[in-house]
Amino acid sequence: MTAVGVLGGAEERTRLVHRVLVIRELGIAVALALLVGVTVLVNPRFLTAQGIKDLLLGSTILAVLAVGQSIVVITRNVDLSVGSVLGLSAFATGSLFVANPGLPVPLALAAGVLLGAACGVVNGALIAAARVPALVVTLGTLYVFRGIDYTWATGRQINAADMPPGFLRMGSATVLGVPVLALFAVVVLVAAGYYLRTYRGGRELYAIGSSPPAARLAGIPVGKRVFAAFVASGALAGLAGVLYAARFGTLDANAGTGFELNVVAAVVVGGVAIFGGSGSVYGAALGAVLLTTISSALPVLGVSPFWQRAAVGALILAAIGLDRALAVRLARSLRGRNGNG
Amino acid sequence: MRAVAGSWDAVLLVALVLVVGVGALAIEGVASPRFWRFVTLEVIPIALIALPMTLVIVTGEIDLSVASVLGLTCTVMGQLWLWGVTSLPVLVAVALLLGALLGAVNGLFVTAFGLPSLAVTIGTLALYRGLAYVVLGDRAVADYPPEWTMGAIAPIPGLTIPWMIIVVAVLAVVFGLVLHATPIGRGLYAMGNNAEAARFTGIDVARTKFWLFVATGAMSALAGVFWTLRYASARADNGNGLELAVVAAVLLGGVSIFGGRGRLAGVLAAVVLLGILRNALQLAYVPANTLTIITGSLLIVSVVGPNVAAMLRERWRRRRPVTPLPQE
Amino acid sequence: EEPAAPAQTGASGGAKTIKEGLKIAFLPKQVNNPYFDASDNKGGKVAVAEFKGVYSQTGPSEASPSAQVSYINTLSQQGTDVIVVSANDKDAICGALQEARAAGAKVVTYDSDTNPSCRDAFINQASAEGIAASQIKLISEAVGPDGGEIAILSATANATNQNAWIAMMKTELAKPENSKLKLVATVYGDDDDQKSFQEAQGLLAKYPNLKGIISPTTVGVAAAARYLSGSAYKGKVQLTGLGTPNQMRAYVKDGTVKSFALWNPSDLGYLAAYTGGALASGLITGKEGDKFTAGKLGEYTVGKDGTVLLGDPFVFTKDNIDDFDF
Amino acid sequence: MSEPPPILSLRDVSKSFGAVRALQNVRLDLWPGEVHGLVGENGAGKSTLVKILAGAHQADTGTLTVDGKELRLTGPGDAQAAGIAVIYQEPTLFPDLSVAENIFMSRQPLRSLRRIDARAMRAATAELFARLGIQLDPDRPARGLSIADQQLVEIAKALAFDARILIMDEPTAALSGVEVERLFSVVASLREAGAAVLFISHRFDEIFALCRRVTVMRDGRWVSTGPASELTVEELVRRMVGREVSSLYPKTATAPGEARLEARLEVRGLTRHGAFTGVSFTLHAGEIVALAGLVGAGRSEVARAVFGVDRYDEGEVLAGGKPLPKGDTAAAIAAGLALVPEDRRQQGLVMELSVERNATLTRRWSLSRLGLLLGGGERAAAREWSERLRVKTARLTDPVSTLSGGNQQKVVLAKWLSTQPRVLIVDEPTRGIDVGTKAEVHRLLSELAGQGVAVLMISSELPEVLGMADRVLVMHEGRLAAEIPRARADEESVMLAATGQRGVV
Ligand SMILES: Nc1ncnc2c1ncn2[C@@H]1O[C@H](COP(=O)(O)OP(=O)(O)OP(=O)(O)O)[C@@H](O)[C@H]1O
Ligand SMILES: Nc1ncnc2c1ncn2[C@@H]1O[C@H](COP(=O)(O)OP(=O)(O)OP(=O)(O)O)[C@@H](O)[C@H]1O
Ligand SMILES: [Mg+2]
Ligand SMILES: [Mg+2]
Repeated sequence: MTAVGVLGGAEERTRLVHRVLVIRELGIAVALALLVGVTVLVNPRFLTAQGIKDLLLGSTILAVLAVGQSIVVITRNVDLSVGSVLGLSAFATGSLFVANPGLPVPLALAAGVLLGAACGVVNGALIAAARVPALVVTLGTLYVFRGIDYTWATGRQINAADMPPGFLRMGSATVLGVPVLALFAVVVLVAAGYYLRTYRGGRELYAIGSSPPAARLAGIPVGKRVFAAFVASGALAGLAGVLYAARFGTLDANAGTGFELNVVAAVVVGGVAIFGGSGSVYGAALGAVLLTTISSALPVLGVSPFWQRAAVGALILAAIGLDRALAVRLARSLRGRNGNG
Repeated sequence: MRAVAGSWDAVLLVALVLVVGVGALAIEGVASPRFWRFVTLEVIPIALIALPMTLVIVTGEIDLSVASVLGLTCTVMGQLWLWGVTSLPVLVAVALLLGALLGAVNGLFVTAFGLPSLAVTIGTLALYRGLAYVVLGDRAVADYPPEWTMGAIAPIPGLTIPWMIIVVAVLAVVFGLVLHATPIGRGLYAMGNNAEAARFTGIDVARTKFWLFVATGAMSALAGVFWTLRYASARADNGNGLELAVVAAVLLGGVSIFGGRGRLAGVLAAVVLLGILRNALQLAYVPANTLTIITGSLLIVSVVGPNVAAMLRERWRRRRPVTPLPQE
Repeated sequence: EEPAAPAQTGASGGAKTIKEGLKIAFLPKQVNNPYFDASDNKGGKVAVAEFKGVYSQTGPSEASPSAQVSYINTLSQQGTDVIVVSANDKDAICGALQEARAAGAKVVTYDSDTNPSCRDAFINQASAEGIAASQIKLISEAVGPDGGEIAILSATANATNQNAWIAMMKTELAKPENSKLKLVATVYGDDDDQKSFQEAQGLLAKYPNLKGIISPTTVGVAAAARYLSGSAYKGKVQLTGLGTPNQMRAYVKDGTVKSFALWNPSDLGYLAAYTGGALASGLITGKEGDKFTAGKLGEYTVGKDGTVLLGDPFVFTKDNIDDFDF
Repeated sequence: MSEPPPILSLRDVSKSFGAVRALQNVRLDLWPGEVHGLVGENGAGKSTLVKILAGAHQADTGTLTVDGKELRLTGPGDAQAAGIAVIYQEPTLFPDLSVAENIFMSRQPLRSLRRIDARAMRAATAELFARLGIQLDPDRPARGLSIADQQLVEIAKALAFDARILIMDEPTAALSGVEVERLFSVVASLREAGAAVLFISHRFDEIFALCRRVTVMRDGRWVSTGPASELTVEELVRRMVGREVSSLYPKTATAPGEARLEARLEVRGLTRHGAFTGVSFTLHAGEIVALAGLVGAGRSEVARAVFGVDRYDEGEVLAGGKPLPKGDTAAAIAAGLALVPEDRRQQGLVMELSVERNATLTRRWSLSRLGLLLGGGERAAAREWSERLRVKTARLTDPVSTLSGGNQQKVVLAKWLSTQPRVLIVDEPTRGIDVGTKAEVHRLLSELAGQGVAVLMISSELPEVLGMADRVLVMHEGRLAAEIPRARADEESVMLAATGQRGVV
């Protein structure tokens, strides 16, 4: 799933920018391959059908969040509230099932996504209308949404028994060995990726992130686009919440606490520029897979539990370092072209 | 924009006075000296870290690894204590050095390799916290001599406020002067707004930022020392999650997350405001969950407020006839 | 032991009943946690109502010692008579607790203790020996006579009670009758559902011959059960631990888990409340041998360093699980 | 004039920013098929007018009618919808996006399902570049383009959607002869096609060469509109400035003897791969040396390298005989160098900071007492210099972003002149500066030279080069192509060298 898949038309592949794009995601893909390879050498069971399934399942939720996050980051914003939104929507889904056990799964999905979108509306409205920095607003809503979640749940817990088996089966079922949840992620990913690359609206998001004032002068409805980006991110966080409920079965108000940093990490590791304007959702998704693989590979590798956290940190640094190295190479090749340009 | 920032300091101070006033009247206990003792004890570590963090954010960077630096220093001090290092000065010195070193690592990644500090410090956030677990694992070191704790939280003679607040005050003055009244400070604002122009003006952006990260590391370590002494317990999870509290305080203080704008006075006001509000509301039996919501809302107001105010001011100006401008 | 504050001395004479109107506050490791919801709001609250005290539950939303200290300070400022606390750190909150006691509050710890010197009494849900023994017994029954490799999925690396139990389990395993069981790993799920889930996953990937998992924490055992029931290892790898019936019901019924143990958390809170009441009324001082009656639970005796033992953990199986709802 | 009604007309437009009244009751008419000149001092309100026509600013009062219909522009989108294309004074590109996308943003050609047709877009871009004679890869990101290349892309952008009304705010400010020629031919063809063009420039030769009618503004007020044929430069200048302006280029040649005495700056075999190669020259006290060349010849990069902003790969730089460390701007400043960069918004100024802060940033150490900057030291210094250069600003505490382009340039000059440099490098020092100020700047430069300062002046404006320089160095594709003494320097010799047709040295 590198960017090669994205570039319609073979001739485009030769073009510098895209070539670099491909390399960027390749960088992460290679890192991922290495990690998996080493782990498998140490312990073949890591890649049994069960192992692969666990990997994909593990990455799904983070990947969905990462896609939403990168849509926002590309516009030179950030959404720190996704963890709380996820928690809220997950708990909401659970309570929905508790309230009316017969509820069909698609409805639950819709409900979760809508709730998430609503949270996105709050973020987007504040940021687009009041023209305030996203990091501050979403840091605020991170607390607010979580607080609402707490107040609502008041220590209640929703257990596997309270949810319809059909719904929980969705959490572990597979199609040709691919978990259903992972399919959700893939669909979201491809849709978002294709829109961002081949539709005006998508390109305008990049333009906004690359230079907000220029975007305004170019007649791009900056407010509207940024608003939309946040709604999208919220909706995806909502979806992630439902998936979370389906996968983990046990829900309390703490679901998704502290996710925000993982998601941002995944996006950055995935080569999406934290200051907007460049990067792709595919990279972000790869970043998510890489991070989850790290945290599930380390126990398998028998890394002492006390070393694992440190290892994650080190690997994040390594990944962004690699990404940077590639970016520098791009800059060089540009100056080269300039001399004769 | 500067005008707004300026008036924001005022707003915060007014809010502070209001909270204290209303609290003292409405909530039993806020007026009591113990309350202030507890509040200061709670505020000190956040204040210590917020000082350098303000400068870092003014330059357009951020350091999310501070809480992990705090945790790692706690555990290293603990390990040394286990190894029989019983001299407090030695422990403190080592802690500060370690903090500076950890900060330097952040600084190196950001300046030498030109990586975004947000990403780097998310990485070191995990790395340093992880190392803290490597050092102490599941153990906790708690057998520090009680008189250390007593010493750390001892009140100023005649008052209930712990003397550590004096240290904080002195450091605040130092950082305030650096930021607002020295050539370095001018440089910080310049590079926060436009790093390239700063370079063209002979400001060594990289080196300055590097030392800022070092300072942040050292101050976080200092906070770690205080933490160890106050709670007399070194554990790998000391100060978990403190980074968001600090960043929240700094932003509430009116510092622009994009850099180049903000004052230290505002930040200090914000730190104190948050501390008092939290404790006062706790006294008033407000549940933690509501506190969480209030904290978040405050943050949002802190950025939405000034902008709305500015917009309104603009409206108002539009309506009244413009006066000719004084020329030359 | 300092003398009871003046307020109590009057009553502490011959009074045999708990005073009315005592302010009794529960301070769990973290609010929003189902376990403490059961112990405090379903147990402690009832007890306090029985002896006509004033009940309240407060606490941080994240399980951190520093946050807990802040709440202890607040409680003592509010003139609370009894603080019933589950310690996030057995040392870090000591200072604050001492200040609170100096200000006249009685301190009862439950679920997770502090240094004995920092509180008046500790309500022990079950002795470390008791828990360790029953856990090992359950897993060896589940795994079967020819034993094999087992692992422990614990909570946070710093949890006082967890570490005490794990130590005890190791001594249990050292006994000849358990010689067939081999403990190959101890991992930490940080009482975080997803982390525990991944750790369980990691265990099975790493140890092909793993026969059983013990997870002496409600979060961990539920996560592990969920992973197993959804994986190829269901029924092949045994699981036991400390869990709540509501969380485990599904997995006991689908055969993932044969049996697991737990004391009744609401009984724990109930006993803690009565102990606090007795202390604050001067009926007991918390010294070894003190006797008092804890409502429906009957008579209890304070053991050494102020420990009150709730009783042996209760074992849930698919035959009895439906009789419980918490 | 007996013509169809104007395609665009403004009436009584006023606009104020805080206390600054940028425009007062300005009127303007544009007819199809005409190029209309707009001139005025720095801060006269030209760009503000442009921004109002572009919908970027909303006028406080006044009306805009297009095709006889009255319009309210709520944003740039509306203006574009009304067929108004704008080239802003300051380039507004998306650094991360490809040049092609910059040009066609939100107007990308589409294929089925409203998907972007990248191939068509690239083709169209190539075609545009051919028309303008730009050599750039359409897929190259805009980041790293020289200020001139950026300006060219801006022009292509405006041409891309064939507007009926084209507004150009100092499009030539950053361009040199060749590009200007091409731009003119393009504009001419547009005019033939019946478009209306509003052309803003501080270069009168361009105004007279291109415009049929000229509107003059002063201090935000409309002064006059009339046929260019009835105007002389002197007349134009008087209307603009409202006072007599002394002649331009006052520089008198320094007698070789004295000047050759002291070498202030020596550059030996300076090379930066991809930008310039083997550049060597010497600056002596009291002389002005011009560095001429076509856009993109590498002049600014040489300047940046000498000043220590960029690292270089080979060669060395000596100031006052002592070698300067590579890439150490502070050291360069300490050695008495000063660089007035070509891009004032990115490199010259910190736009969000006040005029005062910007003006004193270079002297923050010397102005401090005991390392502290308390008291009004900065204020005084800032006032002194902004008065000397007649910076037009309401308050010294206003963000420099609120100043007009030219006034911003003055602040940059103040910032560096106040350091009393021994070697002054100025890169396009009079870009976007009105005649009055231009004369002042030139006087300043020669005054400084007179006081013994060694001046290196990068300029794309031949008259300026020829008028001011004791010696002219000409660069061509990153190499020094010629060194021409004042005596032998003329249009022809310089252009030949610049286009690489004759290599002296
Ligand atoms: N955003 C703004 N806020 C405040 N004042 C402004 C703003 N933009 C322009 N001004 C003021 O309006 C006046 C006109 O500025 P404008 O840029 O239109 O001048 P100009 O004619 O384009 O000058 P130049 O030839 O130097 O570009 C100046 O005094 C300037 O300071
Ligand atoms: N910051 C940069 N990064 C990469 N390439 C650059 C940069 N600045 C300029 N260039 C390229 O280097 C070459 C030299 O640019 P430079 O600006 O030095 O030329 P110049 O002669 O000064 O032209 P100008 O008159 O525009 O200043 C040009 O091709 C330009 O596109
Ligand atoms: Mg202008
Ligand atoms: Mg140049």
